[in-house]
Amino acid sequence: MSLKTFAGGIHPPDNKEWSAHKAIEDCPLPAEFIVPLAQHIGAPSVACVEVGQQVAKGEEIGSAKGFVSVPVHAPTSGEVVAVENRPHPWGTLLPAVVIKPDGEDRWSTELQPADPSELSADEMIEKVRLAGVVGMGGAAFPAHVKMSPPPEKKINTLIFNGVECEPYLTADHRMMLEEPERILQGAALLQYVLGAEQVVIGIEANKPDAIALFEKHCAGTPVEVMPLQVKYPQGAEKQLIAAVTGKEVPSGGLPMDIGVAVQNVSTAAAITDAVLYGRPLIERICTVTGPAIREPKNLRIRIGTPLSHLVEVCGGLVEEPGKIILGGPMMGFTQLGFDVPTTRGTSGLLLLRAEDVVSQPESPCIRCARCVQACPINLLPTTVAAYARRDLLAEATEYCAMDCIECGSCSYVCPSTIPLVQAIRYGKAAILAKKRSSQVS
Amino acid sequence: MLAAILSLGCIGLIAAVALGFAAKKFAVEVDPRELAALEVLPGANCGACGFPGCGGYAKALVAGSIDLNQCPPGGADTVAKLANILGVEASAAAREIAVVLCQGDNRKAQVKYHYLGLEDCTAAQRIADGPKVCPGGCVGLGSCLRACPFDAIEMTADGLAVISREKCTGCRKCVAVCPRKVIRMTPYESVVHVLCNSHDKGALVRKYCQVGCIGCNICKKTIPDAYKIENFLAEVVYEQDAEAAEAISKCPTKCILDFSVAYPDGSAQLPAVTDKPHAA
Amino acid sequence: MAELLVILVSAIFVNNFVLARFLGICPFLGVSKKVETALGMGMAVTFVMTVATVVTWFVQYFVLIPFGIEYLQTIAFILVIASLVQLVEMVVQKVSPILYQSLGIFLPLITTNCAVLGLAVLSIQKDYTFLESVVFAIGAALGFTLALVLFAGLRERLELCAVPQSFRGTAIALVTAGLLSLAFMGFAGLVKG
Amino acid sequence: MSQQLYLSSSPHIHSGETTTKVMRAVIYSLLPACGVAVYFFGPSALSVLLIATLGCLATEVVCQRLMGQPVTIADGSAAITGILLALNLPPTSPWWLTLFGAVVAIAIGKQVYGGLGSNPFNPALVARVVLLISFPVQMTTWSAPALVGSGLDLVTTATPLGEWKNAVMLTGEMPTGLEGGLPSYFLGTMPGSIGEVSALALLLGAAYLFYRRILTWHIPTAFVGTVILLSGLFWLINPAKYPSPVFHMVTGGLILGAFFMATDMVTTPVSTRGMLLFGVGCWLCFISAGHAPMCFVAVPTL
Repeated sequence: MSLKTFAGGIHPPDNKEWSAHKAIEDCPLPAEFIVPLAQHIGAPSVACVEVGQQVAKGEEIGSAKGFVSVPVHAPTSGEVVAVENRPHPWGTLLPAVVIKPDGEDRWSTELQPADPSELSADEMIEKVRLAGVVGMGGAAFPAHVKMSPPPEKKINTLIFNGVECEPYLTADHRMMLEEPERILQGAALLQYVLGAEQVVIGIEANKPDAIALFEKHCAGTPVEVMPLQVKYPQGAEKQLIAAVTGKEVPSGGLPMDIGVAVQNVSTAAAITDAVLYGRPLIERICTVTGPAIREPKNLRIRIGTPLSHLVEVCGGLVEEPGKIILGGPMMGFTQLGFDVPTTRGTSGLLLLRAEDVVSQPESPCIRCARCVQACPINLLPTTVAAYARRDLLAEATEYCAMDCIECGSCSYVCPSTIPLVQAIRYGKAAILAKKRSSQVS
Repeated sequence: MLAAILSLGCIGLIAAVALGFAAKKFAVEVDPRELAALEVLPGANCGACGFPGCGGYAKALVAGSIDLNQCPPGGADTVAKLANILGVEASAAAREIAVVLCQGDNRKAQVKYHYLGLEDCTAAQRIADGPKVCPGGCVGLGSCLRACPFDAIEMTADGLAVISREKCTGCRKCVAVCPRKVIRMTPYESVVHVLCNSHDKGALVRKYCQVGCIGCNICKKTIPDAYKIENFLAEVVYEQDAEAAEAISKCPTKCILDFSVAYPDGSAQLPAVTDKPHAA
Repeated sequence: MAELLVILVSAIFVNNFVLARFLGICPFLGVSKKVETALGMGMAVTFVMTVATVVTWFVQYFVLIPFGIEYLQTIAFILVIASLVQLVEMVVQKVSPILYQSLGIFLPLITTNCAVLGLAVLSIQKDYTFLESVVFAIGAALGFTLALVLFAGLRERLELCAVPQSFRGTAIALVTAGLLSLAFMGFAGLVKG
Repeated sequence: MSQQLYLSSSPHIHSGETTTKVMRAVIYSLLPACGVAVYFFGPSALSVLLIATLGCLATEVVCQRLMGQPVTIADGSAAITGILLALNLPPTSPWWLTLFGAVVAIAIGKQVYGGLGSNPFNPALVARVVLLISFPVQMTTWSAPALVGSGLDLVTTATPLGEWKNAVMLTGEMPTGLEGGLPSYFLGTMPGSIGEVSALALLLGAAYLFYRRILTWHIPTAFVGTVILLSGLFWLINPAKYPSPVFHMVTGGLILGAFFMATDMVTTPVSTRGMLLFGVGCWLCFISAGHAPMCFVAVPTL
């Protein structure tokens, strides 16, 4: 049987055997939570608590600013000990609320369960927004924005992303195995809100247990389970759409332009919590893995748990890590240290040893065209990168630099180890900056 | 013979009449500045500017879509004349050159991580604010060097950009490209500079850099006119820096330097470039 | 018909004006930095070459030969071509500013270009009929355009290459032009004659 | 943290493929052809191979030293140029011709442009063209292969393609029996340049490159496809005058050209569309040049 997939892409070793068989464990509370106020794409939220204030679990501690923004909530009950700049996964110091847990883990009394049959679609979207639900695959785009497309854009197909194509990560996989009901309830809610006719859950063929389980659960429901060929970056929105529907999102367009919406399976679960129980997004599943950690695990963590605590829970380090990566190895961010907290988008903590770090010097491009074959969106990465590096922004734009999804496939295959994605990313930032400055003047 | 003269004369006459007629009949208003600019340009139509000929370049100049310095054959003279014609600020002002206000190379300034990837300061700056602890100092990946059209910038072995006083033409390309804004335009006559760009408090600066300004005020106390201190960072007041050099020996972190004596890389001042053939 | 085809193909490839006859090197090196401008230049040259050939053919057979003054050919041709191009330029500038934008700016550059003059002289030398002359002119111009665009493409790529300092610019352009010319010599076997 | 961490932009893992590995694979793929050539042409072919390869390596070292750049002969690209150049030469090439070709290939074809990755033309083909134009006699003196140790000297002869061309020019008819030699030509008794001798050996090497995913189907398919299509057309029209596509396939260095010369990574387009177009374009150069194509005019903008 030939499974569906998209054009281009790569096959990195998936390394999921480190943690795929480990059941989800609840991570104990750390001594201190650092909850960053910027955890999503869009305007960061603003602290609405003061130092010394007692907060309950789930209470709002940062309020949203603008439409593409969501509030931030206390991960447990305790005292606010500081509102200050702290190291953030993005690499800089950014405002965060620091909470010292009181150990009671007491829920806020304001959070009430609701009966979905009595809620309108708009009320559900509002609940999702208030709960601070964001895309949990990594991009952390506010979910309520995706749930409220403009009326002229009709969503026909709703796709749930159970692909988890990043090597090493198994968080979504474990969630699908252990909490299928939560995911499917969320799927039903989303289908109701968007009015989609077709609902598909895309799962890569390297998770046969999850596929079997969902096929069992979805029998007799409108939800279709679609096994997909194993290939990176199938979990990227546009690639998943191409794999499932065969349709291509136009350059510069959004999935809704072709009547498709995509949500991660963990996001669906978070939506269930938000709508049915009124619970905000304060915890998620996170894979702690890599050759430098003693005991790889899938943990249910609270948002704001410092990385040092995760390392401790997983039995400590085998040796000093060479690289600390939040997220997967293809698109994750390297960290300066373990004092950084987890955020809503943290799907994994990957610790590589110094010997695992790719440190080959760059050599000249030999135009072997591997990057072109690997590129899932059919760009000429070597050309775009070359233009970007020389600040030839007009040429880079002409070669569709702005369409790059930064999946890293090109850099992965490049025999000359040219930092192609980084160069394109640099070019994209420069193009945006130029556009902005020309709009101002 | 006569036939030759006559027939060639006739052809010439016809051509002349036709051209003359066309010149009247099909006259098109041309910006006088464009004609003047064309007049000044060398007229070699060499295409070095990227336009098909001097006419195209002149047109672009008047439209303001291109810099004045795109004509290598014309040289500095042409640029001056063009500036005159186009009413752009003539570079009659005092000569300014760019200076990297930092001495914190990889040995003197603390590095917080090993950077791997694109050799570019802006790209590195995007990863945890650059590999050095100091938020203001030279990133050291040579973006300015690559931006410099005059080969005036060198990177020292320890990763610090140093700009040659003689080769710098003051084009400001490096200033534009530096993500740290550590490159500053200074009067050519001023040779004494405070080579630090960190506004952090003294104690913090001491932690991450051996040669950073700690804002101790000693230089200002020594020569009050020549220095000013803002936000824990001393700066030379270039308008009145005649005696600035006297404070050099007093500076506890040795972050004031006299470029007429030595360069930040430790080399003696490079000899003036008179012995090298200069590309005119 | 086959005759004309041979003339056309040989003018484009075998006796390419730039790469085999080495005529019109000035615009070849000057206007080959970008493919777009190269194409514009190519179009301008195509136009001028065709028109110039037509006019000089008439001048040759209806003026120079009847009066027995063929020895004045060069002067007469230069005169005619130069004024013709000037005339066309003026007309185009007035009548169609858009066309002038894309084509006109190249015209002054080739008023007295050796490729244009060479073409006119060659087609007389070869005793071409009027139709043959025109085909020859079009072929030569297409060949010129082909060489120019190819070369511009190569130079665009060279922009992205780490060419050693001392070879940058004209030096490497000339080396490349030489190699391209060698490549075109390979076409010599394509058409006999 | 006792040791310093590495920070970088994503991705943080790599396929492990390196330029050197790619180049080495290309060298391996050329070995069968070299072996067969040495087997049939004897020591003269071996010496051409050695001189060309060593000449290229030496030139690369000298150039890079002169320009004050790090010497990178270990990446194998200069060796490939040398081997490809040798495969394009007649086995009887005098040593000075080969050496001159090697110097031209590396110095003018490659280093002047900034070394590996920057050259717009395939260096081996640059050298070939320069040699062909400078020394036409030496470059077109072909000899029939003779088994090593058979005691026979190499005999000067015409290539099958040349034979056909001459015959057609003289009589307008294809010489009879020309196609009879095809099976043995395929295996390795083709008179011609060192690399042309055995289509089979070349195909073996190409198969290895396909397996390593260094070669993609685009350029060879477009190139060979165009040749088959057009020669087939002529053959159908007049089989008496034009040889069958198989003849073209086996003789005349089409395999060498399509699989090894035209596919030189550095000088070919990177996009699929560009590659297909390039392959078709190669055909033009192929028919004009007669044998091993001079298709080194890259279509650069695609």
